[in-house]
Amino acid sequence: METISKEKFRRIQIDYKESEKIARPQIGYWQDVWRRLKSNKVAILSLIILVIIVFMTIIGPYLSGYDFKEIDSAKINQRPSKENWFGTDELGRDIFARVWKAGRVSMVIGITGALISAVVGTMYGGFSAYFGGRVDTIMMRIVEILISVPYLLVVILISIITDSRSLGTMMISLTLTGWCGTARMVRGQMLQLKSQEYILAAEALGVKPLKIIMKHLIPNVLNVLIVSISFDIPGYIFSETFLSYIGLGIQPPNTSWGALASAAQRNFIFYPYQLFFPALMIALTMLTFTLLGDGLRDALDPRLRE
Amino acid sequence: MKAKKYLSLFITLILVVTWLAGCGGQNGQKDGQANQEVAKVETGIDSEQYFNGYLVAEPSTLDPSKGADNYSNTVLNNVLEPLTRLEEDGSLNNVLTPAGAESWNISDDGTVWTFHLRDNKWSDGEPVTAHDYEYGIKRSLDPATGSPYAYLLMPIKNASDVNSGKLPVDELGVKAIDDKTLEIKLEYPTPYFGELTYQRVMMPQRKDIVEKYGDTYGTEPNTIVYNGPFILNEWIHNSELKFTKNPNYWDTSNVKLESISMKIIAEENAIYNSLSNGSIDSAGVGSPEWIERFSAEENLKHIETIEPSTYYLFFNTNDKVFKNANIRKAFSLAIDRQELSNVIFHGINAPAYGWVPPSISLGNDEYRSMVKEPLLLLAEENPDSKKLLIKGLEELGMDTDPKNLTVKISLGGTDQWFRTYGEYLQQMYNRNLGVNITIEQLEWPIFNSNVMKGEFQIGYMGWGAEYNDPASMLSLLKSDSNAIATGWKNEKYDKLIDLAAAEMDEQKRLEYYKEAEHILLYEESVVAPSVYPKSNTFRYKYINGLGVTPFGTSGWKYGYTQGR
Amino acid sequence: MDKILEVKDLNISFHTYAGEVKAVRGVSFDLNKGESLALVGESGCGKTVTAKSIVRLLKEPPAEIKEGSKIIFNGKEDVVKMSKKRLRSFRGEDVSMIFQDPMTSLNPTMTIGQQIMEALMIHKGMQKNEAKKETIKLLETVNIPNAEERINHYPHQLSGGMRQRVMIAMALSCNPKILIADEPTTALDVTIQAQIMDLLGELKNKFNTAIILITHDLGVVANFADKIQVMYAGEIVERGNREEIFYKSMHPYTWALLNSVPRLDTENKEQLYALRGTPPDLILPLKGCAFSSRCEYAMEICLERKPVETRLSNTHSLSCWLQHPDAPKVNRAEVLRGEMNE
Amino acid sequence: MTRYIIKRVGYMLLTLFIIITITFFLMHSIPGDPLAHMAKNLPEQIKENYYKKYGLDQPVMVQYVKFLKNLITEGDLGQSLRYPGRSVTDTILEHSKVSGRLGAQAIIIGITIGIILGVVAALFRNKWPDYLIMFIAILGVTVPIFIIASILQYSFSVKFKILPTTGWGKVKHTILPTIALSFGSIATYARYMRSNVLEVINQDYILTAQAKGVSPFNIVIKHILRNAILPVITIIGPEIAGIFTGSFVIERIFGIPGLGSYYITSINDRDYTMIIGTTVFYAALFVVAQLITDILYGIVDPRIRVSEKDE
Amino acid sequence: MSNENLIEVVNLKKYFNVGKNKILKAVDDVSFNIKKGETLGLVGESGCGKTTCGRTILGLYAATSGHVYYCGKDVHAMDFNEKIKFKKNAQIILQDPYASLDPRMTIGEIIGEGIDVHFKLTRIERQRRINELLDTVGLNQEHASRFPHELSGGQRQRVGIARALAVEPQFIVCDEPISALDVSIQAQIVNLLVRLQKEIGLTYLFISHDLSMVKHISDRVGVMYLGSMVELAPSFNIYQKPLHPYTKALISAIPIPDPKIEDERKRIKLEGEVPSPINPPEGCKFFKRCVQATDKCKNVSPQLKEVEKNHFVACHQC
Repeated sequence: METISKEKFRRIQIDYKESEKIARPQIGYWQDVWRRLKSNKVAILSLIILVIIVFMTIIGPYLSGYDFKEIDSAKINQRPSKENWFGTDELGRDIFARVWKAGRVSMVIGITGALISAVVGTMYGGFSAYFGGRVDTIMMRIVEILISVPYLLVVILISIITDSRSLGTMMISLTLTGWCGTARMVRGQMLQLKSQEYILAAEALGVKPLKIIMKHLIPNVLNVLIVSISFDIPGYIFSETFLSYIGLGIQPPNTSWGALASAAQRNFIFYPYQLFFPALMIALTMLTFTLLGDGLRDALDPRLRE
Repeated sequence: MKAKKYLSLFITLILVVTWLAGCGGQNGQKDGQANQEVAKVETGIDSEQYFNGYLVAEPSTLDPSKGADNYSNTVLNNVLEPLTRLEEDGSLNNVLTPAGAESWNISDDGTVWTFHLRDNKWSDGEPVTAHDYEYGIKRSLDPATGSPYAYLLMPIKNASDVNSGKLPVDELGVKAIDDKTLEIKLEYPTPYFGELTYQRVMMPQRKDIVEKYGDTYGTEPNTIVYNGPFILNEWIHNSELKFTKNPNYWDTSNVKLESISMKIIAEENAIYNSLSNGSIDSAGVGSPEWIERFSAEENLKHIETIEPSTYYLFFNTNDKVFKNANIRKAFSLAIDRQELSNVIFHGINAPAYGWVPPSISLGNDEYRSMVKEPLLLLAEENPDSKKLLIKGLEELGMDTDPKNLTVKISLGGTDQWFRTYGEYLQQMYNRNLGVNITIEQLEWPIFNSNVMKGEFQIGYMGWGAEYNDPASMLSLLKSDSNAIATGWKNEKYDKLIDLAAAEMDEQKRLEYYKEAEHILLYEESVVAPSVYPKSNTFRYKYINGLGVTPFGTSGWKYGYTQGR
Repeated sequence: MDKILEVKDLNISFHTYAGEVKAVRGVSFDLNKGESLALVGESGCGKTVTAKSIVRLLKEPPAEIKEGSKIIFNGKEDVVKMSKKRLRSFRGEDVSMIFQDPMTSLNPTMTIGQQIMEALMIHKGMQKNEAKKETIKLLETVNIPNAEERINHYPHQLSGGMRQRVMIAMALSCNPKILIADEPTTALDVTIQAQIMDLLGELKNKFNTAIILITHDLGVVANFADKIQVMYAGEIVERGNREEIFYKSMHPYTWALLNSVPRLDTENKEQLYALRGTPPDLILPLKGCAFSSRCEYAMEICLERKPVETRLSNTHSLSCWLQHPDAPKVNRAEVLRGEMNE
Repeated sequence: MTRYIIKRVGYMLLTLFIIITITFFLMHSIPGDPLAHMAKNLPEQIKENYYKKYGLDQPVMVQYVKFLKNLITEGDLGQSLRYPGRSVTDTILEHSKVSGRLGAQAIIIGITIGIILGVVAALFRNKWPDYLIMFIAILGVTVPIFIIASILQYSFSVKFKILPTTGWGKVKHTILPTIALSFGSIATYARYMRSNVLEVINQDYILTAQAKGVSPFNIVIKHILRNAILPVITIIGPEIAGIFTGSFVIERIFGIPGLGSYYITSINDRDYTMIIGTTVFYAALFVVAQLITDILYGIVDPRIRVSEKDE
Repeated sequence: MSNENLIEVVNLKKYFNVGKNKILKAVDDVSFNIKKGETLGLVGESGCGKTTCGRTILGLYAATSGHVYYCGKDVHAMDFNEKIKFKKNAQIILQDPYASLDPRMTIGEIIGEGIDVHFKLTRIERQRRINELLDTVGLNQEHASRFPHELSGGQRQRVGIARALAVEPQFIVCDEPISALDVSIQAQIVNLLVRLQKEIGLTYLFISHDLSMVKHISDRVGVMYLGSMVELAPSFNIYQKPLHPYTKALISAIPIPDPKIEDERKRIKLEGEVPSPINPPEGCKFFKRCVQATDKCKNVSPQLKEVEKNHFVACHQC
């Protein structure tokens, strides 16, 4: 054994609190989510593509120099060219301008639809879960009935009853039963949370119910909510596409990707590019939202935190 | 397919198209003429005779008294034998030809028609008698049947009272004198009554069968008996109907096709694809791209026919804006009909500057060849439609800046075609008049209901002529006709139409009609015709003997294939 | 005695976003046939990681068994270098493992019979009927009544204690030479805990199976383990046989473990000998003794240099600077009498 | 269990009753009637006779009571107005078979392929097979079904002429529509399965199985699959209902006599009886599917099965 | 410890309805009292109703019948304001240090929550109070901005204690506060609780399945079995002179970290396991596992009776 100075064997006073210190850098919840999301290349790529698409729906319609609704009988069904980057449609309109303009409607439908579902669903589901008992039973039975009504019937009836095909009515008919899924999910999640001990602790402290919902329950369903929103957005875009196909889409001159695609579907053998671009946008948006949603789910999953 | 779809929505579904084939020659003189044509080519036909066709939708029912759709009409024409048929002659004129009836007489006052039936048998072997025809007609008019088509039979004596239940059915002016003679008394002389004799509501029906099957009569192949050229063997609802030749049919020797299959295909691309790969033998085509493609196919023949119809915008003359004629004129003139025809109808349909479509004749000449289209004149005089609009707005004391005017156009269809059409109208009016247009795409029943209630500004429709006379189009706008709900009333116009109806001199009638159309379009612009539709049919060349005119009722009776 | 297992210089790291966590650092030990070894320490001290690495059940990555680590089985095979195929027969046949939570470690959708039979059919090549008979026998061995009926039950139909018995039966099904029990009683009530520990003891004698028992409670191993190793922060800080650890232990951490459980047999309402602070985060580079930040007897040297292992007997050794001749002496007896308070 | 089912059936009937009531009154409150498809404004007398024949002349409440009575006493949903003489009940039964077969085929294919893909993707998590499978799977749901169907039809029946364009009756008729319809299911199941497998893989009992020396293949087959498939059952119910309603597009494109086309056209035609009939059918289907799912889940999952028995 | 009763539990029953005709008798007619400054330990195996009992005493569960008096006031008959006040005075420390802290809140927010409910403090005062509490439980101020997942189990449990202390209660139900912790950490927490009791004069109801810990910390110990109190005695008596067969078995099962003693000890082996508390049998609930059981035990439910001074037991044989 080598010699060590005796000095070194003097007892020292240990500050136990030192050992309580947390060595790892402080990292907030959202910071951590972002960090994990960042490490997911697919999700980040999706996010970038999405940002580009959203950006293009804002500025795209002005880039080609054509108005999206300008008819030109001299330039009907032209292939993509220097003049018209994505070609022209059966009325000689510039598809490039139309695709981005349509994207606005689709995006607005997707995003507001998902947000409405999220808000209504959270409120409904949260209310139902928190109060439980008979209230819960009745509220959930209502949801069950709403879910059982064929979705198409609801959409068609609403569009007939409201006698309008504006963006607003469309949102109503799409979301009328669309929030039910979210409500069920939020309820399930909240029921789980409700039995968590920290809720019990808050109750024991005398925290008021509303505050418990706002401070404990909602923040803790936020992660599943974000994931559900990211899956709902493409869902609504897709629903709108289907409505456009059966002729219940958005009212002209407004157009959507679904409307463009179903218009082009009839002649896709002759003018594949007319179908290609809107279909590509639908697919790309759905794909990126889904992948981003997957990434978010992984990033938000507390079990994967390590 | 736009035009076709359009047609199917409006014309085919709507009306029984009664197509008066010229004048005179209605007493069976041309009997057998069509058959001669068949005889000529009879040698060398294919040993296997079958035909694959399609229907755009499921036939509603084969009960002749019920149902009101063109698809079941098509089927009924081929499985039941009406008193007469409308057959094509060599020059593609439609001729009223004896069918179930061998011949018929009309009383001098024109109110009694007596039909002499030929020997024919039902598919179950029973002879066809005049009682079957009598029963069919009476059943159609029986209020308990609730037949929507019964209105066609109103010229028959007591029909209205019977239908409203005021008189018993037995009081109807239809009577089987004996097994072979059917006498029909009319309320008043009706020159076009012959055209009713091949309608479904006058087809023969077997009382025992009807009573046996009750409500299910005609809903399945085995709940009805047949006496036409073909028998419906199999009916896979909403998918396919299969027919075979009826051996009991009186003219069975002239029927070549042994079997027929009618697929139900709603999707237009599916129809084109089916024609392309030969799974159907004939198809109506509306898409210019497909027309081009099929025209290049060597084994397809192209049949283009002019429809006796007009597509038009119509104004609500009770509307605060469209009560002004100048504004209506402006909105009519602002339509660039040539462009519309090119862009929306891809040059398939002709631009329409008149109300009466070509193919409608007065006497022996086409009306349109004699009367210049009024809108051409209006357009010449008013090169700038916007001025008319401003003038009109001034007259109404409204803001004269078109930019501040917003007008709603209602369309009675929600599909993609209407969408494109709406978008086009929107842009076109905006460009030509500077006004704002909102498009309201409504489901047909709602559109119909709104229009009838006068809740619209501009509507869009098509109308097929019911018979070959300008009156069939012009009488629609009479004050007492509710056919086109413009709310427009014009005494002078009404008077002209009435005068024309009573006038035997063709030249004078022409003048009346000309003036009426002038009032309608030039002076008042109540309606704004846009195009005259045409139809394009492609058929494999081995298909022969099928009628080509849209309204002939010979069906598949004379069809055969050669060189399939 | 035959060495059934030799662990040599085992180093295991986990790769996390924040960096490399050196969970096990230079652990070496031997296990003889039929011997029972207890690995004792706080959560996160690396005892479970060590155990799992012996069966190679760590997820690699994020885990990594470092170069130079050796786990020699039966004197010849290095588990670290085993082929996947050999590993499969090794698991179950040679070594088996039971886990802390018997609820989650049984497949909820298979009957317990199926789950035990599975191992028998894989390793012993038994036919179904044979395996079934054997299974019933095994269940009887672990004192499960109505074994014949029980084999058709699903895990959730059993109580916690029963489940753990099933796990033990499963682990013993192929007469493994080593059984690793990772906190087998932590999730159970005391009365059940006693039953399970008794059972393990019985079986050890009956089958001559070497057992590695992992626990954080020294009390549990008092009448069970032949050898005890105390782990702290990824290292073994003291090892010895039962008597040496309970009566002659010299490491302050071992003292803490021994003293933190109140004795039932004495009336005292004094303070327990409590460890303060928390174990170090193994992501950080460690200087000196890992325990120094919580050690009441810490000296300057403890903060600077890692203590070397001192052998007190053939079986007893520890790593602590207090063993250094220059270090102030600490009276063990006094400490354990509970006089060393806050 | 029996009591549970009886209770559920009770709820189910209540749900259906509410849906019938709402649909009935909503349908009658919107503009248009079954004669609206005749553009011609028919004479009053004709309309009256027609309404009388089909009982439409009576107050909606009376019609409603009559409808309910017929439904309850005879299971009779009335006579179609668009297809006179045809019983709505029979029509639904006849055509739902077609939709049902198509749906069943699509679901079976969707489940089979979806599950296989999902498992493979999960086992190769974050490696190229995972990315590839998920890309394909998601692509399946991202392209609208009418586009997929059109492309399939054009390629296989026009270009290569190996399959019929439209029609129904033989196996060959079902191939293209089944493929088109199953795209969505494949994607749904693949994604769902993937996340289930990932969850199961982390369970302790998989560790136990590994410790037992079970081969990776057997771990997947015996331990992972069953536990991962279990939750899939819960989405089959809604999926069945979804595929039934969603098949409308496919039915239209491939000329298939399913129920979907009746459903859509009946609304346009104001075929009241058919609308309510199909709505009730779809709602019942959904509710029954849900019930069966729950019962099935109870049967397949031993945890639920026994706790039910215990009760 | 004074002689004044802080808590009086009288014939408390808490039943849960778990499906048709099935009643889970979690707490079945339990009576006891806790004196001011006293620690009453409650032991029993999982499912014996000790946790439910604690929570019902705090009014977190509504009682099926019976009364809980806090300073003479019936907890279950309080109006809203009284209840809030009661909640300030009676707190709970929960078992699971992972589930009992909201993962989305920082430690500071968690501790501050109770302060916000019952005190009106300025931000600075509030912060100071939080720091004070952190210090009391041996944590750093730096921890206030951390999230629960960043803390170790022992640290989290101390946060749980700080949260309870934040409202300055008199009475704390410690609901298995150490069960989920390593033994070495358990001592840390127990010492902290003992210290706090000495410093602040708290009254505890200490619930645990670990008899040795309960005995260590408590003045008196109650043993529960299937919802009933089977024995209640001063803590040393419980070990020295356990009367109830169940208590005896329980004590014999506790491992003693001394090989010699362990080797010599004879365990009382209990047959079977704790039966389900759903629809429990008539008579003595321990009947089926008891070696001394008689017919009387089968039919008549034994009442808690005082066999010695302050030593209560519910057994026909004692």
